[in-house]
Amino acid sequence: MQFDWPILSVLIWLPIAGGLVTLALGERGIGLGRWVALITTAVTFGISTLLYTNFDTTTAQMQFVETHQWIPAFNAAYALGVDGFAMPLIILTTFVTPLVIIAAWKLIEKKPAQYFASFLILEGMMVGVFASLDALLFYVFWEAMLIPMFIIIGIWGGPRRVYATIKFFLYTFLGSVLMLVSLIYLYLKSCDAGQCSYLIADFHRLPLGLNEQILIFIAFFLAFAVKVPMWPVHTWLPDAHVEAPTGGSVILAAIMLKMGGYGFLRFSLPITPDASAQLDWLVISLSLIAVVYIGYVALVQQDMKKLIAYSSVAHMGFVTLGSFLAFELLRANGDVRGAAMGIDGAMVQMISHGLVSGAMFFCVGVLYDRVHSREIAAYGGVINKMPIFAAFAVLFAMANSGLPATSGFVGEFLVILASFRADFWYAFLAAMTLILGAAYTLWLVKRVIFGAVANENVAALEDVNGREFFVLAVLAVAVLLLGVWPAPLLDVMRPTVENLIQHITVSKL
Amino acid sequence: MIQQSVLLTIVLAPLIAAILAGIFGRFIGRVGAHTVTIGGVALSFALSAWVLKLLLVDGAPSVNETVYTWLVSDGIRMEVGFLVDRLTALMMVVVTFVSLCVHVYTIGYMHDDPGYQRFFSYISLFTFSMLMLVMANNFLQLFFGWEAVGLVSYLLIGFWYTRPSAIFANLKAFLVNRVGDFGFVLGIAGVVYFTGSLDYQTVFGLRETIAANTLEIIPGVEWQAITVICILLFVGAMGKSAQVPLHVWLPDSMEGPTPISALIHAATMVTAGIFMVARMSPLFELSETALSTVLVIGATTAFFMGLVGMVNNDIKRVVAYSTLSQLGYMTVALGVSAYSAAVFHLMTHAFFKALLFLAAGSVIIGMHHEQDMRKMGGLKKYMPITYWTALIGTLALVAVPGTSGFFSKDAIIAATAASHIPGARYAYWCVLLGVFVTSFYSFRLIFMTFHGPERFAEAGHGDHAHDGHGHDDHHGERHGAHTPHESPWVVTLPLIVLAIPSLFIGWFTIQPVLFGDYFGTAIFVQEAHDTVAHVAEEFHGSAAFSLHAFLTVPFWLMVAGAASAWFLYIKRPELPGEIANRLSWLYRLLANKYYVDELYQAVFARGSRRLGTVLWRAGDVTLIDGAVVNGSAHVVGWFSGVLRRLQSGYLYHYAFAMIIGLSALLAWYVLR
Amino acid sequence: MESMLANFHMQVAAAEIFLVAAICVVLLVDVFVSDRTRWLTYALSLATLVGCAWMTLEYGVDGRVSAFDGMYVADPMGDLLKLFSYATVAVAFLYSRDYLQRRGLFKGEYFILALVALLGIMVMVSAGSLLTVYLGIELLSLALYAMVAFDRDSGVAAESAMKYFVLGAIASGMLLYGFSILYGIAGTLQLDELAVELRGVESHIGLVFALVFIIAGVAFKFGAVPFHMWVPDVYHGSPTPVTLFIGAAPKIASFVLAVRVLAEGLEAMVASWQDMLIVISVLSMAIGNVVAIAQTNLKRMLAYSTISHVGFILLGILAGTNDGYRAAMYYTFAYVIMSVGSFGMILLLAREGFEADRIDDFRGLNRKSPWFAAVMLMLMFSTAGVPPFLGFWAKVEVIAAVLNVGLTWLGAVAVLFSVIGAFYYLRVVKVMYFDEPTDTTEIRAGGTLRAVLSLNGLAVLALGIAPSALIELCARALP
Amino acid sequence: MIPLEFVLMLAGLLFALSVAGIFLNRKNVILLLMCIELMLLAVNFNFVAFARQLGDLNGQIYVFFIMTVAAAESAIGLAILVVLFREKKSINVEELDEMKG
Repeated sequence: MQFDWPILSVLIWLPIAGGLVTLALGERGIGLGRWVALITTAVTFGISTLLYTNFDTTTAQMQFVETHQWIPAFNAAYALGVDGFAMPLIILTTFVTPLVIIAAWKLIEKKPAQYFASFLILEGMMVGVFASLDALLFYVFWEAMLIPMFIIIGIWGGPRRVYATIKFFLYTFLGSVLMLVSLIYLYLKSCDAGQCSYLIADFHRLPLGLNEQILIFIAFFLAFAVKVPMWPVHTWLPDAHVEAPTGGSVILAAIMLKMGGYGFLRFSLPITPDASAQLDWLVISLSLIAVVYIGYVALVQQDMKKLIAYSSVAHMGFVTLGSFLAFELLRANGDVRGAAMGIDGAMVQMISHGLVSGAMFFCVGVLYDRVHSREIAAYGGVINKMPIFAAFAVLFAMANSGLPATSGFVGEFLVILASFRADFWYAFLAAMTLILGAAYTLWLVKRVIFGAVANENVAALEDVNGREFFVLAVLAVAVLLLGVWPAPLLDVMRPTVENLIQHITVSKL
Repeated sequence: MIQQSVLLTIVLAPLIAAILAGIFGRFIGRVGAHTVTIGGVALSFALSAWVLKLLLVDGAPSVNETVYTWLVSDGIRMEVGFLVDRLTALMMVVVTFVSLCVHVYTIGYMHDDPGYQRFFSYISLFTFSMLMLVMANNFLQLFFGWEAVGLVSYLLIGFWYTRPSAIFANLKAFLVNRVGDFGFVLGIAGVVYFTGSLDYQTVFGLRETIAANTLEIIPGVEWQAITVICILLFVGAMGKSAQVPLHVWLPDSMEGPTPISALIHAATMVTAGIFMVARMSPLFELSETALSTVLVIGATTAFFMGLVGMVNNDIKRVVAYSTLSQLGYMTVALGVSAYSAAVFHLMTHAFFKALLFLAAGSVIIGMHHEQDMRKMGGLKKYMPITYWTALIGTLALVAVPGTSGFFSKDAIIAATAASHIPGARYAYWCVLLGVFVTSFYSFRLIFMTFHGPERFAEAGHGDHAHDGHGHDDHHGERHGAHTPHESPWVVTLPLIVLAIPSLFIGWFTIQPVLFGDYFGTAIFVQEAHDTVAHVAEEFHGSAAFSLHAFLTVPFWLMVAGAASAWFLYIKRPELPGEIANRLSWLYRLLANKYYVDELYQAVFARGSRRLGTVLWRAGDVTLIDGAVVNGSAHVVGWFSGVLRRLQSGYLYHYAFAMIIGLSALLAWYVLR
Repeated sequence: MESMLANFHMQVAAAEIFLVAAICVVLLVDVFVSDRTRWLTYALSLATLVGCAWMTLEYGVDGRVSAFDGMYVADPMGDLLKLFSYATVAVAFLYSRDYLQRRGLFKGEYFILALVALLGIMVMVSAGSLLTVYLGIELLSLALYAMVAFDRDSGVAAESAMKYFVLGAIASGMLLYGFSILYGIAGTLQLDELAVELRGVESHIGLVFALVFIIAGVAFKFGAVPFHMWVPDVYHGSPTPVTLFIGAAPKIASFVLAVRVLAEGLEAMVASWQDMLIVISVLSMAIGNVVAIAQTNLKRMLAYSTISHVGFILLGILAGTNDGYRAAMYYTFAYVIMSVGSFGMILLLAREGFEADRIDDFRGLNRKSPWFAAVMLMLMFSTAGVPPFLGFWAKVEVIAAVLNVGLTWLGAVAVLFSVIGAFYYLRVVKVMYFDEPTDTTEIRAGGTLRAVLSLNGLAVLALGIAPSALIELCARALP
Repeated sequence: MIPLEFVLMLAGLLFALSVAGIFLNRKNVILLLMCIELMLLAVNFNFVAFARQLGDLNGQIYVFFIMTVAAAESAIGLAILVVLFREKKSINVEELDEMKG
């Protein structure tokens, strides 16, 4: 289904335009600026739902495609389009951003206009990342995205924000520059192959030798592993999350991390299938380390945000694990049955984690705005003063520990089922999350939410106001809906997943 | 014919009630809350009973249908649907009936608790989850119910969330259950691996193919796939049904309000594991190894947990340990393939154990939330109804011939005797001695509570419950010496209602349930394992069965237990103390529950926290962040500090640098 | 006689000739105007630039045309470079006015010397023989020496001028030495003939000598390691408008010098000078980026960043392919635009007794003026090579060029150094946005400066989002 | 007549001398200017010799240009020197170290 108007371009540029308007209105015009921000994001979400309603679930082809000349000198095109992977992530993006705007409504004292503007511009760029069909365009959005986030963490962050934000920027920058080199390399290869192009689809078709595949794979791997983030390149995440303002943490956890997983599915696997087959042990073992190791690390965190950040790393381990099962399965059983389930699981896990971790960061934000501390020790018995909040917190905690009927369960379940096909021990280690995830999350709940009122700060707490209630309620509904009936999401991705698998199982050598 | 709408109503009525009471509790008020929830549960009880009637009397075919498709992935349909056969129907009736009783009872018990609506919404939610569990027609939904009941139990154990002990207990319960679920999920994954389906019928249809396969988990060691899967599934059951070594959560779960102990931790949830294994009988039948494992674990639980019950002084905990040991009996039954016996005992136990718990609760109310039996005694004349109902419960529990408990338990013992799989001997002795133990602690409870001198006079002053868990400060009542009083009718009515089946249900149902083909295809037993058949040979009607019992070992063991209890706690009350001193090592071992809690606390809780700290400090902070990330940054910084010193500011150095560069290039080219 | 003049094709050199004449006029005028009417000089200089531009466009060529017996060459690339130089110089004038006036430096020297330097650049751009190359270099250098020192009351200026002068003289000495040997071997000064002569010759010691000396000279003009020592001190020492000027126009000259001498004259020896340039460019990227981290003075930091960027420009040149030269040219343009902007920011913040040349002087700029903070932000990220800004595409082009000749590792090394580089640009953004302002005096800069600077910033963004315009321009100039 | 090599060697020697002079001299800026002149002279030698060798006038013309430029160069150099002296009251090379790092 195609529109006669460029829906994807609108989704990218509308928020950016809104952001510029907010900037133009300036700090004096913030009263109006807020509304501009809210309305833009809301409208953007509204439009993005059209992607779903008009999505053709029978084909793996790119849909809503737009293509324009961009840089003729090296046939880079302004090419946009979505498939079963990109579309849900785009909707996730447009869904979360308005919530961030609402959550920050009047809380930001310092330069609110710039705050909202940064998020709007960021939203546009994030949509761009998911919608680009042209590698160069993708890279531009991918890098440009860092700038607003750098600003967000740096200006509105916590005490160690400068360290955190510079670490965040350099870490990710270092990760992605080598990807640029390999993109250019691929481009030149395509020239040798006869027709120069930066289109990702053409890269998929490009024949490559094993060695160059391995080098390219490593370059991509660095870029995406840092974003996901995978152990051991995850250490930027806890700092960034802890220091970032609530909105920043939410966007970071809900969407930015997903770009890593998306990158693996869009670039690494299809462009370098043979290298992936060679090196999948690396990805898989790192993922499993992430699940177990990070699970233990999360257990001992004293800082709520840090704990959630670590749990994000652990959960994203499932994404990478699920994405790279195909080859292992091929080796183990001679067929790829289960590979699709792994990738399904990875995708669902991404969406779900986007909602759940976002929600948990919102919860921490709610407490932080009242008590101005992220230390677990500073709380206790919150439920006595904030029953409604406590209800939400427990719900999201349960989702985070993967309770059935919440979205958190679906992805983990599928990935565990799939990994059992590959190797019992994969499933075994992955399933450890049932215990560890519950342990760190519920222990957090026990220490923060339950118990008798711990101190006068807690005693002074008052329950969520309408705005916070709205944000949390919306997320809660989404989490439960996805948990009770994930079929629609799966149906959207099926052709894309099948197409991917049947592509990567064909060697490029 | 059973319509899906009926089944949906059965399931959703409690859910809707729960939502109403939970979310809109403050609007509909206390009365509103309990009206709604009781209405919901009553409705689903009525309908469940009707469904049972349809299946039994009208011989309607069992239902197996899909409600909706949860998702489809990789060609595997994961659905939500109902499988309602006689096994399910029985469970449905038991669950809804006990739940109904508990609902009514709660009105009295939670009478002045601020969390009134919340409590009702929880127990209704529990009923919903439990029904989902028993009515599932596939593993996914089974697991959903499985986890949902776990969640509710978590919420209810921690219901009085200001108590440190309570929120410790509920975390513990959830985590231990998660350990079970860990195995359970792997088991399900295995099932999917070999059958490519989650649907019971399909899986059972393909069980031969599973049996044909082997798994190589430890390289070089080939294991029967079916064995691995069954054991993994059983690990789940161990978690839910609190079998050794995953039993530790159940005694602590007594932190929850008593109605919960009755409903969840005695009658229904803890039996989910038993139900699940019975459901999976077609799989378990194919693996003798798995059955032996089940058998041994069950036997161990049955005997050794009973022993602990003998020395405990907290009235609720005694009942809790008895629950553990009874669950052990059921598990043994499963192990010897006497699934029907297990389910039968499950049913009878549901009634009399719920009864006992509610009675204990009634005592606790009467004692103004005092749980320490050493501070009770002689309550008989103050709370007669409670006394008699409790006595009935006890008789059933200790299996006095004729009572419901007798039929189920004797069947189990007989079946065990008849079994020949590895571990059967051990199991037999365990269950046999278990009878003595059971009757000892049961009568000990009765005597200490209702007979003997009235010790409540000097009760009060803070430290009642020996382990400090006991009393409920939530009610903020003064504790002290007031005379106990009989509880209101809302409390006693359920006692009476439960007492009836506790006494009689066994008498009427043993024939069909155990020896008739009540379960039909729901339960599958291989010829080789069919121990129930042996029992059936000696069975000539309930009456004969009961009479014959007087000549059997178990009966006399029971009598002995009762007698010794009487001797020690009525005749010579000072003796127990002396024995405790005499056999102090044994006493301490039992009083400390074999030190299992301490062990777990040290190894798992503290151990994993220490491991986490090490990984974090050493791995993340020091190694990755310190050495690599910041390290490289420092290196660069250091370099820049050094290199900038080359920029000395002296003209001749600059010139010199140029010359060096020039000559270096020259040398390089000329010399190569 | 006519015939002789005819094959001189003087008209292709119209711009240069006009410029010489104009310089004399300005010089004379400047002698007679008083400080009050000094704006006349300013205006005339700008007018001169416009005139040059008009001339270049009017007599622009679409092929290679040589004049003055091959001493002078005009080609599309030359025209483009010249036009760009005019623009750069003009922007430099526009930026510098306020600063000079406030410091009583608003004298003719600055403008006239700048124009002379421009003439030097133009001569180099159109140089057809080693002689004209030399003359161009000297015209440029001598003017620059003088400019650096023209603030007579500044000690550091004089010091840096002296350093610049001495080292520059050595460099041109080396260059000349190389030229002389080259002349001896090839027997000609004409670059095109040189190329022909050298095709046959296999590399021997003399040739290598010549090559090394020439490379040294070229590297010095670029300010590439290890011939970079002058750069930080000169950037630091000279008055900011001069720094701005030196940081901009001469880069075009260096680029053209490399192209004319290495690419055209010594194309036969690509293999040899490629290796040398690889060493030099890697060293430049390394030293430039690493040492810049330790700087606290913005001008000095930008000097080191220049060194690192020179490394990137050399990447393009050492590719030795037409794409490479195009990439290098594009990079040069990009770099000039960005550095002009960055120094412009310093001029914007500077006021009486306040140089605004320390990084800390930018503290909390976002509070004072969000817009110009944003401009600086764009400039910094662009210089760091982060999309969607101009600098990113420059990097893409040069990396593509080196990858294209199989030097993949070099591309990887380059981007890794650019990550190190990113750090100190981030630091500038950090002080602007994350720190609180130390002094709250408002920015007092003229309207033109604000306007042009804003345009400069926007250009960096616009050329980043739609880069093809500039890329196409280069492509047309260097097909 | 003198063979080309000799002249080239002489020139090279002069060049080396001047270079050495520049970075060995720690004292006087004037010396630097002289060394530079010397360097240019060395170059001139080369050109003249080669021109003679090749029988081509261009080289000699080149020399004339170099000489003029050299004059201009030293003029500028001296000018800068004067400014420098005004500011620092010294022409000692070692004192030109205000900027470093």
